[in-house]
Amino acid sequence: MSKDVVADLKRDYITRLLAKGMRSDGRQFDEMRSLKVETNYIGSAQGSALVHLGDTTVVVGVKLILGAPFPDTPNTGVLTTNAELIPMASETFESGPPDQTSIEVARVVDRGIREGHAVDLEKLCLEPGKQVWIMFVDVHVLDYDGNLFDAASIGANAAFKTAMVPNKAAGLGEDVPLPVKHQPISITVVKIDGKLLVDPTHDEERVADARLTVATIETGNLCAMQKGLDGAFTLDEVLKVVETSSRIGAEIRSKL
Amino acid sequence: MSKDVVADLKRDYITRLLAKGMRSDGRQFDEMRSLKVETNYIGSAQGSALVHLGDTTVVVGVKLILGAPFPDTPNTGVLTTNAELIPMASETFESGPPDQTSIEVARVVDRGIREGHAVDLEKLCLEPGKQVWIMFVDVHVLDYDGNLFDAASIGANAAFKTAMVPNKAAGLGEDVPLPVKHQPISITVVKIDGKLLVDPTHDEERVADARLTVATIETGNLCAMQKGLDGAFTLDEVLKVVETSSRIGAEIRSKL
Amino acid sequence: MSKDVVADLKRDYITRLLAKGMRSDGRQFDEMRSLKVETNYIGSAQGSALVHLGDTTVVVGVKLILGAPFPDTPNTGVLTTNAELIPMASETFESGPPDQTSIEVARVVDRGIREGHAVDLEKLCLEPGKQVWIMFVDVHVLDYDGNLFDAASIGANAAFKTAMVPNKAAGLGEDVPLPVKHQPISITVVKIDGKLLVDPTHDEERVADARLTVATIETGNLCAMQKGLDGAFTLDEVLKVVETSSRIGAEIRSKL
Amino acid sequence: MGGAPTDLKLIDERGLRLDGRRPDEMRPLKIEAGVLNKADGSAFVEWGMNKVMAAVYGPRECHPRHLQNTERALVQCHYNMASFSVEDRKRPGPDRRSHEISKILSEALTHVVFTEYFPRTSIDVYIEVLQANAGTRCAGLTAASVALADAGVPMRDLVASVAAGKVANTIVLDLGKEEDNFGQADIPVGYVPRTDEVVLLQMDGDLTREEFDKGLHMAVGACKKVYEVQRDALKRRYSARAEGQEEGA
Amino acid sequence: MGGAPTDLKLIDERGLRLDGRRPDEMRPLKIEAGVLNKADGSAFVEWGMNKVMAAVYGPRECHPRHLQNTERALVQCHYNMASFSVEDRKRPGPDRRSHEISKILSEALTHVVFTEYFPRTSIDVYIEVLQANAGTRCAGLTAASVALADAGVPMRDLVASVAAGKVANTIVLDLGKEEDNFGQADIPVGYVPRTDEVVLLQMDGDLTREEFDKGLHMAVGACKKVYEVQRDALKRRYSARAEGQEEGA
Amino acid sequence: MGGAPTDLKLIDERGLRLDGRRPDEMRPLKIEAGVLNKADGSAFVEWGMNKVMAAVYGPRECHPRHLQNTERALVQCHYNMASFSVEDRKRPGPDRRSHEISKILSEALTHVVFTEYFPRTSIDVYIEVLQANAGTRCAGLTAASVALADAGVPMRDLVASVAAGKVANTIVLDLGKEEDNFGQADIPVGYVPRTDEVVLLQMDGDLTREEFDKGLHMAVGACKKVYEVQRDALKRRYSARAEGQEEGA
Repeated sequence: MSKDVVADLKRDYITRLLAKGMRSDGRQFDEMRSLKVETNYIGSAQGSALVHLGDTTVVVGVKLILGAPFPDTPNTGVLTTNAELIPMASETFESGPPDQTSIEVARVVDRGIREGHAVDLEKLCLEPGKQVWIMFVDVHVLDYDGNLFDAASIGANAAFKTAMVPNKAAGLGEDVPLPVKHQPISITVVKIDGKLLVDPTHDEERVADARLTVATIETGNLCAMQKGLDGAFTLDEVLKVVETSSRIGAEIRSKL
Repeated sequence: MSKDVVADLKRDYITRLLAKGMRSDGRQFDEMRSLKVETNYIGSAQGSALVHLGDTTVVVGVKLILGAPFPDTPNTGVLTTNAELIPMASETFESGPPDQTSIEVARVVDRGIREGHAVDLEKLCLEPGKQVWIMFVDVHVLDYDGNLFDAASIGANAAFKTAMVPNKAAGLGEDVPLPVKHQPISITVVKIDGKLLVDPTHDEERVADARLTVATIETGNLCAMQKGLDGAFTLDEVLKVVETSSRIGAEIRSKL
Repeated sequence: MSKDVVADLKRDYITRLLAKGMRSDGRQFDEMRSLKVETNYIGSAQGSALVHLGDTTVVVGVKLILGAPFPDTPNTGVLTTNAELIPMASETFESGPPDQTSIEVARVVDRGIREGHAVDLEKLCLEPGKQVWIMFVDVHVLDYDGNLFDAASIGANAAFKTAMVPNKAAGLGEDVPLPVKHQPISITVVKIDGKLLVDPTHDEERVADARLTVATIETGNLCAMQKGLDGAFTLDEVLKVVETSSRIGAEIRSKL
Repeated sequence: MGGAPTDLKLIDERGLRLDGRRPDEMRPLKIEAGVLNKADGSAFVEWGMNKVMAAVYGPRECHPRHLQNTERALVQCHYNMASFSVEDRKRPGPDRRSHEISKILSEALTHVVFTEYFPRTSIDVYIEVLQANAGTRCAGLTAASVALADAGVPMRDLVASVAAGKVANTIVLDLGKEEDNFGQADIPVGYVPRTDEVVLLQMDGDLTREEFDKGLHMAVGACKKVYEVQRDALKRRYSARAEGQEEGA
Repeated sequence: MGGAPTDLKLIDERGLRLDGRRPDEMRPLKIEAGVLNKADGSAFVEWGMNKVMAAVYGPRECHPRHLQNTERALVQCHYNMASFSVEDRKRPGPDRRSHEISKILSEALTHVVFTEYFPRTSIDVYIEVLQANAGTRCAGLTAASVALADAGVPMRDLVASVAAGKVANTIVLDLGKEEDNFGQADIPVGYVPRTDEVVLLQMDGDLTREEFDKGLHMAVGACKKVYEVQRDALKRRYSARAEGQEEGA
Repeated sequence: MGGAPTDLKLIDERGLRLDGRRPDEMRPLKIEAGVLNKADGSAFVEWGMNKVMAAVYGPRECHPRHLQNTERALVQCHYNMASFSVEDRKRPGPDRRSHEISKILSEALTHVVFTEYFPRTSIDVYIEVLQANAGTRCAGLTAASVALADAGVPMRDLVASVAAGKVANTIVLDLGKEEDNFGQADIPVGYVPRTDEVVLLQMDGDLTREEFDKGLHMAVGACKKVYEVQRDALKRRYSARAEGQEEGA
């Protein structure tokens, strides 16, 4: 059977269930999959988390390296986010330089962290214009069953909470906790046949019409958003997704 | 119809006209297409020109950035020329890193500017061995109907004439005009069926046997030359092309 | 005939000869091909050698450039080895960035030189932590008939013996000979049908089951080893190869 | 929303912005369709100090083959900034930002193209930013829609695009460069007027849900104005063509 | 064997190593098979402070086609270090060292896979080093063998792998990080217990032939212990599966 | 023509050049054909202090396929400088200069090869500069012609190549390294003696039309001498082969 036929059958199956108000794994439309987070998973990183979101597994590693700030922001540390969608994790990932999908994941995760001020980058400045901490957030996907945005966003926040600034190794005194400021959690919703489903599996992503990721912080304020896929949302749907994502984001945040 | 068949028909058509002394767009053999130049087209560049040469359109942008000189030329600014033959401009251009064609265009334009001393690079030195202006000449091709060499060469010279050295933004006093020295204009001739045609269209380039580009300055002296394509010139033809290119280059120069 | 069929025929021919104790070029199993080495072949390099090992030809060029040491080895010069398996040398080499084969050649040659202390890198330090000589060993393969490891290893050692440190051009006094310490020579053995053959030709490499390269120094000590290809060695075979390679390595060393 | 604090007063005491605009006022927008000779369709957009060219080739054979979809055309958008388009020279070629923008613009345009009419083909949309001054992805999407129509590609509707944002605690329309650099939030929106649908939506910064609601509606309202300018450009293009044909006849 | 001299006493007066091990003692090794959902087979190895994941896909169609072998499957191993796996952040993507390791691991695994059963296909083995602390190529080869078995790929036997080495003039087993950095030699060995064959062998440093002989035999002896841990992991995996099937039944 | 002014006297009071040559005198040229075993044809050129190797493979199947020409062979020249061929070490791999030279040499050679005899094939010409001392493109083109003939590729004629130039206001032949660095103009010429045609021509520097005319004719005249050396090399190669065959018989 060709890929297209398989996709059609999958779509039929999923939408028929949705019409009855059901998802193929038995979840409610607005229900996340089971979430397990193990922090300090990687000893060679300053902060890290192993995240299992359903059958999706990612490792997020945070490393801090001394370096120079950007000329236009001499007083702030540098944040760099990278996502490796390695072929280990899925038949659909290919080796080679980052493709548009992994770039989008990295940039959306980066935007949530940065705009939600997860880390107080100003406190990562050691000498204005000269020396700052460069913070690398590396997302390594080991097992891919959909919704990398949220798994990575959760993992990054969990890693930040337990990360240490390695002052000692740099001869700068004692290690101190990373200056965490906010906890921007992103929640992703897809639209299939007019239904809005939280935390899509890979199969759901494949048949989805549109996707919207919304990151919020503790205040309930929005800090980042990304619409994806070939479909569209009505304005009402957008606002409904924003409401749902904010609510579920708060629940997740309370558990971290 | 295969590409080769189309090329054969096109060649037949063009050569049959040439035999009657005619070009497909009605021009004389030694006639340039209509030329329109708009300078200061790009506000974010220190100098720029939009050039329409017939149906060929290029934008040339000149930017000056502070940097270090090459160790073996501590007293002169640095000139870097780049050509982007983007797929917007033609079905025959592909995306990706520069191919041999765009490299040749960039290098031939660069050679004309450099050897013809269009800009007095020594005046772009601020502190010998330490700090100079690095001048980037970027040729961006928007619409491609042949003869990029000349369109880009004309555009670069036009851009130089109106470019300003951005001293102010660098805290080095007032902006001053770019130190223009000569105006090396390149004129390109192709040979089809033994005929020599100035300023070829893309169709003419495609059926041409050989190509010769000659750049001259105000004194009538030659500063750069490049033969291309799979065919050959006799010595007499070379000298005839040199004569024609010098003459037409002078006409173009007088109009800039 | 398909490649596979040709390979099968070649294998048949080679193994049938081996069963009779013969190699297709008449050599003994433990016999190297004729070796010719011309040093100081490249005037633009500080040391160089043209090596003919049978029908395999490589040029090894050694260049010394001033630069900074690695932070974790502030007192030693830097050694960088590169191999270019250019398509000139064989139909089986492709152009483009180094593939796994050329990377393996470079790294195995490098390991021999480095671990065998061919050059006293500490004597290439000029100012600890600041300035050292960076030694580039470039292996350029012109004609490929197998066993690059040994041809390159021999060439590197020959080049070192005649290389000069270019103090004069750097304003550091007189040129002096490169501080050579040991002469680590690698000898490669392949296993075909249970037979162990020294210095394989390209045809022998193609039908070989396994390959083992052993580098030794004057003391008889081992400094580097690399097993390759899809086959295996018994422990006895490994020890036999080590013995053979040590013996032949010593013979080669005495001739350089 | 890099947002280093500055003395810059992004909104003055009269409630006007740095360039004198009211909060809900767009920068001047000019669109011209059919400006290139070689492309199947093209459009040039001048929007404030942005200059953006869009060109369309296709539907045409899809390379490489393994990307072909047997049921529909692939809309492949390529967003690129000319090296001289920004203050500091940009290295030629796509960076990570360009790749992301290309992806979301491709998705937004796919929604309005009748891709099912042209299975196995590619419709290539090239967007070249010649001069950049905030809002280039919206300008590019707006230009690309017109270029697709100019190329005669069958579409459900045009996509119109503009951003809302927040500066000095005020929700404003169509951020300028300083507002983008020192403002509090940016919400680029791509909108399909005929179906009342959002096909492009991003946000970054800090917004209450009420502010986002207001910004989204402000952007959508402005998209309808952008849409008028797009349609005008196409009308001018068609009448020019018609004249050309009459002259030719 | 970068080996700058140090005050580090790699072996103390009692003959014990930095981490208290005897010369012929391996670091603690744990293997778990079948840890990933998407891969056809997988294994996770914790070996001292190393964490290495291996996953197998295939036999599956071989891309690009010109790599296809009409007579057998291609075993393609891809060794990669996560950027956070080492002290200094590693740039993502393969470097020259990774390429070399991928090559020799592919060769070692090819020997034990019945590649002739699956002409024209590719069996892709991905090895991801999540935390590195000396010995990752041996850990990766050990994990890859288990992952191949977990994927149901027919094999002559498993490859077990461990390194011997020389520190403070003593032949020791399974070098730790400081021993690797400041020791005198390293001999990574890959071994097939059932056929008593060596499929991976490298060496660097300075060894007499006697020392090498001793190290090789020490490594081979330890490979047999690694092999037991591999088999235990697979047994646990099969019984877990069997239970799952009974439960499912 | 980088041309920083120097105290260097490029032409002395006797009218002789730095290396003692007269203005119209070439550096010593030696050519040997058939020097490589694996290539279908090869030639080695020592020209002054230049050492340049050329090798030819083909006509053979053209990869990638989309480059194939259904009516003729593709002559693909690959000019490359060894990293140790110049004073400062050159990074391995082609740079922009190499790409340009490869292009113009391919075009020059295409003119003399009977490409129409071998549709769909590729004739690959590899030029490796082992030691560079000004004039490597001419040396490479000269070597490539001989290598093509050695490979038995049917040709209209050989291309001979040499540069003229201008130093110290004098038109001279075959610039050496200092003359190239500090001279006033360089005119590399590729010439086909039998048809009296120019297939390679570049120029940079500053020349009156009269000077160019003189330089062009000087170069063409010298190409005829280069041609003799090329033919001698091939004659020696053929007689060596013939002897080899007799011996073999």
